[in-house]
Amino acid sequence: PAALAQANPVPATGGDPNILQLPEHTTGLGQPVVTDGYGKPSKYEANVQRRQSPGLTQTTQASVSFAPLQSLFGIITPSGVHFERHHQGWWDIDPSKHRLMVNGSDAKMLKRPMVFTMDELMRLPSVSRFHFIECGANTGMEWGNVAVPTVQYTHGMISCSEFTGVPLRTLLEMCGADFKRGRFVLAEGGDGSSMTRTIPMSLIESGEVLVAYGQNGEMLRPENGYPLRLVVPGVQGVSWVKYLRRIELGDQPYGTKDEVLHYVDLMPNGLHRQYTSIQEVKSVVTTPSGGQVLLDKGFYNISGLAWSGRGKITRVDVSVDGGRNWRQARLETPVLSKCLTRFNLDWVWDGKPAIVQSRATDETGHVQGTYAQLRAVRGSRSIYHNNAIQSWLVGEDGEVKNVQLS
Amino acid sequence: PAALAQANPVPATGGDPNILQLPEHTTGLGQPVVTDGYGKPSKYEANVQRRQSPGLTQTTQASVSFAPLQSLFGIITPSGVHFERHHQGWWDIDPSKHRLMVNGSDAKMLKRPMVFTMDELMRLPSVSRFHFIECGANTGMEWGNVAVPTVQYTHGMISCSEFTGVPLRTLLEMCGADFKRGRFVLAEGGDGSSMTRTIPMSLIESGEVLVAYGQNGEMLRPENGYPLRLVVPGVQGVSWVKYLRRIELGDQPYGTKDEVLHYVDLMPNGLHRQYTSIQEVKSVVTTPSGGQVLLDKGFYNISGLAWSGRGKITRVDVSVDGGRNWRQARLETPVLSKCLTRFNLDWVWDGKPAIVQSRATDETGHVQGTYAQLRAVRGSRSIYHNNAIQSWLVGEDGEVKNVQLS
Amino acid sequence: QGERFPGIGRTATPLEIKAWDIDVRPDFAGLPAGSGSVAKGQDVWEAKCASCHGIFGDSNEVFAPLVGGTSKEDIATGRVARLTDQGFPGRTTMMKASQISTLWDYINRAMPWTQPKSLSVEEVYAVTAFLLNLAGVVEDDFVLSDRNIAQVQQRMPNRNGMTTAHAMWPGNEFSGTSRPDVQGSSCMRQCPAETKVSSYLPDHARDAHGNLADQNRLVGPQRGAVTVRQTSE
Amino acid sequence: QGERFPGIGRTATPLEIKAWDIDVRPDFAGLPAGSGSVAKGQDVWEAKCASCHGIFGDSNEVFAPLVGGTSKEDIATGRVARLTDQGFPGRTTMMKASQISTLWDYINRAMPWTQPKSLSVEEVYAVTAFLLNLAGVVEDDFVLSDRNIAQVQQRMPNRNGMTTAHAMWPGNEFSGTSRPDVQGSSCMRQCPAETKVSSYLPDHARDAHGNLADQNRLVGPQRGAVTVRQTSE
Ligand code: HEC
Ligand code: HEC
Ligand SMILES: [Ca+2]
Ligand SMILES: [Ca+2]
Ligand SMILES: [Ca+2]
Ligand SMILES: [Ca+2]
Ligand SMILES: [Ca+2]
Ligand SMILES: [Ca+2]
Ligand SMILES: [Co+2]
Ligand SMILES: [Co+2]
Repeated sequence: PAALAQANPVPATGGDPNILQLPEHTTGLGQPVVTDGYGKPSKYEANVQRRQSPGLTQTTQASVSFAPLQSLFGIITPSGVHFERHHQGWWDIDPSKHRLMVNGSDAKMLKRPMVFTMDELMRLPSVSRFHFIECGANTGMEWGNVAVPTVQYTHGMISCSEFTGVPLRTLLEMCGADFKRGRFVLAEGGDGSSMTRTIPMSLIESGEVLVAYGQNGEMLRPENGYPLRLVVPGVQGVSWVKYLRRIELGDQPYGTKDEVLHYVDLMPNGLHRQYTSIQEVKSVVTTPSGGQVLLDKGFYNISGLAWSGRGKITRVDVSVDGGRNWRQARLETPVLSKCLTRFNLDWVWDGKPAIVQSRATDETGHVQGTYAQLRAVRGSRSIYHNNAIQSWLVGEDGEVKNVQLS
Repeated sequence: PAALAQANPVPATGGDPNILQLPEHTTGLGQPVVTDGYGKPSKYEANVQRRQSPGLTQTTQASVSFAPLQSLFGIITPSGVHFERHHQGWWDIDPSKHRLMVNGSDAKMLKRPMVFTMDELMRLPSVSRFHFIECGANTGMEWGNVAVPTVQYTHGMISCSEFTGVPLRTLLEMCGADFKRGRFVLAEGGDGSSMTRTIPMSLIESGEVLVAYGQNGEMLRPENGYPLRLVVPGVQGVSWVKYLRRIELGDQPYGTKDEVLHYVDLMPNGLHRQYTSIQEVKSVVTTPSGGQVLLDKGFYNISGLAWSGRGKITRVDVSVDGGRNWRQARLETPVLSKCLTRFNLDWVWDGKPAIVQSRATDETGHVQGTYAQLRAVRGSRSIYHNNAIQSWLVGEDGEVKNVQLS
Repeated sequence: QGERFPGIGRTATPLEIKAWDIDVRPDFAGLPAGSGSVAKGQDVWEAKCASCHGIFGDSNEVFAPLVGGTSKEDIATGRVARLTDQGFPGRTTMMKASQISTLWDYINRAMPWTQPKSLSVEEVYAVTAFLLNLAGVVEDDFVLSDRNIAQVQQRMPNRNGMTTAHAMWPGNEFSGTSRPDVQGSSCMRQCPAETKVSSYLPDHARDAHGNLADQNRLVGPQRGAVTVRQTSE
Repeated sequence: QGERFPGIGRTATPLEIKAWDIDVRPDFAGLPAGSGSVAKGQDVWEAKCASCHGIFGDSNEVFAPLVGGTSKEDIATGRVARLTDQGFPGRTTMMKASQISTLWDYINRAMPWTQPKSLSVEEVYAVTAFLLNLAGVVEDDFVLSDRNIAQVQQRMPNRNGMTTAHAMWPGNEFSGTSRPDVQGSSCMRQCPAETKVSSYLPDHARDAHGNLADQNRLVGPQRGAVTVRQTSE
């Protein structure tokens, strides 16, 4: 298709009919308050949905849906389109019956194993923090080559919310935990798989790991672990155990299914990296992005998201010539640790082919690499932790395509 | 009612049946992904709704619904329960037909009056920022005496979102505005009332006023002005014109209905203050708050919200003895300008009557006053801009009541 | 300017500006030429307004009364005396209106409620004149027009009843100050405080907002109070 | 501790911990005493597992195959040779499993898929033994038990096939470093860059994800591309 002509020329009538003929909403009485006690988006926004990638998984209960990053603004992901990753299906659990147990791997690990109701957890000192959650397999389909058309499918296993909950450290302290011996924590979910992961004690001790019930001002959504999930900032989503029912403090790692059979990164020498947890520095341009068609030549605001599991984003550069030349983008505030950061940059599209890329740097000085740099170390069979620079090719016809370069 | 007994004692069977009898969600297969392309809260959260205050308004189209602050966490208001204030009803406007006009009050005010489509506005450089919006009439029913039972009705005409849009300054610059002569800006909506307000030029020049289309990551909700509204940080909600259709730059204030007949503050001397725009420093405890019943004696996390239309919150103090003694609360990060700030403080309730209050201070040094201090200057017929310290009486039975002191 | 953002926006045409630029300012910029009589206004009122606002503009049915509460004296002083009466309960539109332009502009853009922008220029002049006549501001045979509206402004009962001398406008365009009028205390210990409960909801109003138990989450540090008498089942 | 947060939480009872503390670690902490034979395991498998995973654990129907791709040699070395074959497409569970405890724990907590936690301890031992038998790790007459499981671990084909020497675990519990293994470039001008497009979606896959026009907002800087052939109307 040719670039869509979206100019807004003056009709021969001397004006735009959308102005000259007063629209009905300006000449009538509108809808009353509280048509919905809990409202929803405009009917014109129906295209903004989370979606499955056809053929990606064999069952829909051990599967993924992707957030529509191409249509989102700022850093908050609306909870309605938060990406999903279930391992044995999702549940809407009665919170009055939900319990959290904290125990030790042996009798001496804790002075006192404990049981908490939701009522009790919600009475404890809480914190509220903005963090991204990214599945370790985000962008995983693209390790070898281009596999999917849009940023929804390439990068949509990420979302960002304000979480509210109790630092896990507080609960372990209440139980009289032995933080010297107990260097590994097991988190266990209440779903069918009773999902388990070994959680890094360093993050628990720093107070960052939360036993969370709140997400974007309301309770967690059922798809995201209602009524209780672990928040493990900077760490891949699989560790943010949903429907959290149990915490165990231990002196050994747990070797769970999702740290021995999955979420292991296959290196060229045939070794699997286990316990790869941190989501490293990464970014992606969401406007323009794959599967879109630019309306016209002229001015555009290149916009995208950057994040790092190691802390704050300090800088994002953008290239429109496939990485030969870069310009520094504006970062929207606030720039928070282990949180999405929105970046923006002016661009005048001259109608010629362009390759748009972004490249993030975090506060540890870690710079996002290219596919070539990543594959040189990790090969292309790793599945997880693909944080390569993404390339979008803008064609002369305005159509934007997902490409990889060499 | 007596304080509800919510202890979690061990039954004679040796354990909680919710633990001993494995719950069904841990012994079965759950729901698949994308049961909803746009998800919704748990069915157990149905009580968390926005609500009208019975008898407050004579029509439902010029009316208000209140956000359920008693049930919210952190600082983000879920868009589904964002408070509503319509002056002639709400609309779901087709964004492809929506236009924004920028013109001058006379031919020389702008070099070039302009018309923009949504496509064009969304191509311009955008910013994303977190701000509260508070109706000037929030807490207005309580100027004279206690009138409503819960924090939803006392303080629920406030919400807080991440907004994305174009600085209005950019548009005025594009039109070649005369910023010397043009010291007043009219914003006009596209609803039946074609809502108008005079907007402070100082905030426009600072780049703070936005022509916004994004709210919490998605487009504005229809009830909140889809597809375009003005964001005027720190200023009362009525100025955040919804369904924004026109901006006029002028050399005189506009004396619109909602700055001459309403949103005027009646002083004891019979004078109406006009153009009272800033929402001054204010805070409220949301947990515990009116109409609630504490479960039990023991530990509680007192939690609430603080904000100021003049900038950042620097401090919040909490009293549990009606203002005799105060303790400084923890502020959750980020603390942003003209944005809600969540505060928290430990409290052990001994089962005796207590009067819980909060008192905020902003970065200009402005400290929230008492009803006595406020009424001494402004009387009690002002309706608007009631930022008095709120008192909640916790009874021996655990029930929390809205009270005023003398 | 166009060079900074090529392709974005275009010049508004005169017809377009005419269609949307309808605001009327206190200095009457924007007021279209024309006129309308009180008599004609009464016709318009009875046909298109009275059903909601009452024949005499004093109905409280769908909105607060438009007229009432002003006096001849007020017209002379430009201050509505009743506004100083701390015990007076309600305020009519006419008691507050400092500007006649505000009435003209608002009726023109927003009324009638279900058919805004349907009135002709003459009808707006006329019905505005009628409302002013109800309030005793103009005579029965008055014809309001763009030529005499400035004089009528000088008879508005509350034309002097407003002030912009406050700290709540950001910027220096008005006569305000930057110092807030009310400042709280920062006392932390043994502060002078009023701790007597002097206002609370009476018991009979306990259920005026429905059952609060249904307005709180089912779990958490607390429940909503049951405020509606349980019926036996 | 209780004094800091009076009223919050209580001691978990032994029965409660027994009901929920089901994890089995690589050092076999948590493994209940018991045993199960390959023969019994085959019965369990055919009754409760084969419908999804296939009679020989090699079905790709509902999930990747559980067994296949390992050899006698691998059992000796503890490294699955095929994992170094860059061209080998899939990976079975047995090719990856470095720990036998992982299999036991996961089957016990999560399988069968629609009835997790319904297996007896004996059934879990047995069906684990059966899977290991399919993979040639144990003999047909083997009885797996808590007493011999540590020896079987020493025969797991990929027991040496893992590493924790990387920078992606926060903390020093494992053998990792703090220096990331891949570092990008900060070059800004005339950088050495690969700008040849070498991978993109082939045209025939254009509609594999549906019509992208329906997956983008109706307004904004762009539209979604129409990727589904229009049918004539
Ligand atoms: C169907 C009901 C209805 C009709 C008919 C109607 N109005 Fe109104 N009017 C209202 C309501 C409701 C409001 C309050 C709107 C608001 O709160 O923003 C209002 C407000 C007003 C106000 C502003 C009062 C104030 O203090 O804000 C004026 C003036 C007014 N109407 C004049 C008229 C005139 C003149 C007509 C006829 C040409 C008319 N109305 C017809 C319902 C009506
Ligand atoms: C109704 C279908 C079904 C049945 C019956 C079933 N499984 Fe599964 N099994 C699955 C699915 C689907 C997965 C993948 C789960 C996931 O992705 O988290 C799986 C995963 C597994 C795994 C982990 C494989 C890996 O690499 O992660 C093992 C081991 C397993 N099953 C063994 C069994 C055993 C033993 C039984 C019978 C006692 C059984 N399964 C019955 C569907 C089934
Ligand atoms: Ca254009
Ligand atoms: Ca254990
Ligand atoms: Ca308790
Ligand atoms: Ca004008
Ligand atoms: Ca007539
Ligand atoms: Ca059999
Ligand atoms: Co995942
Ligand atoms: Co308002």
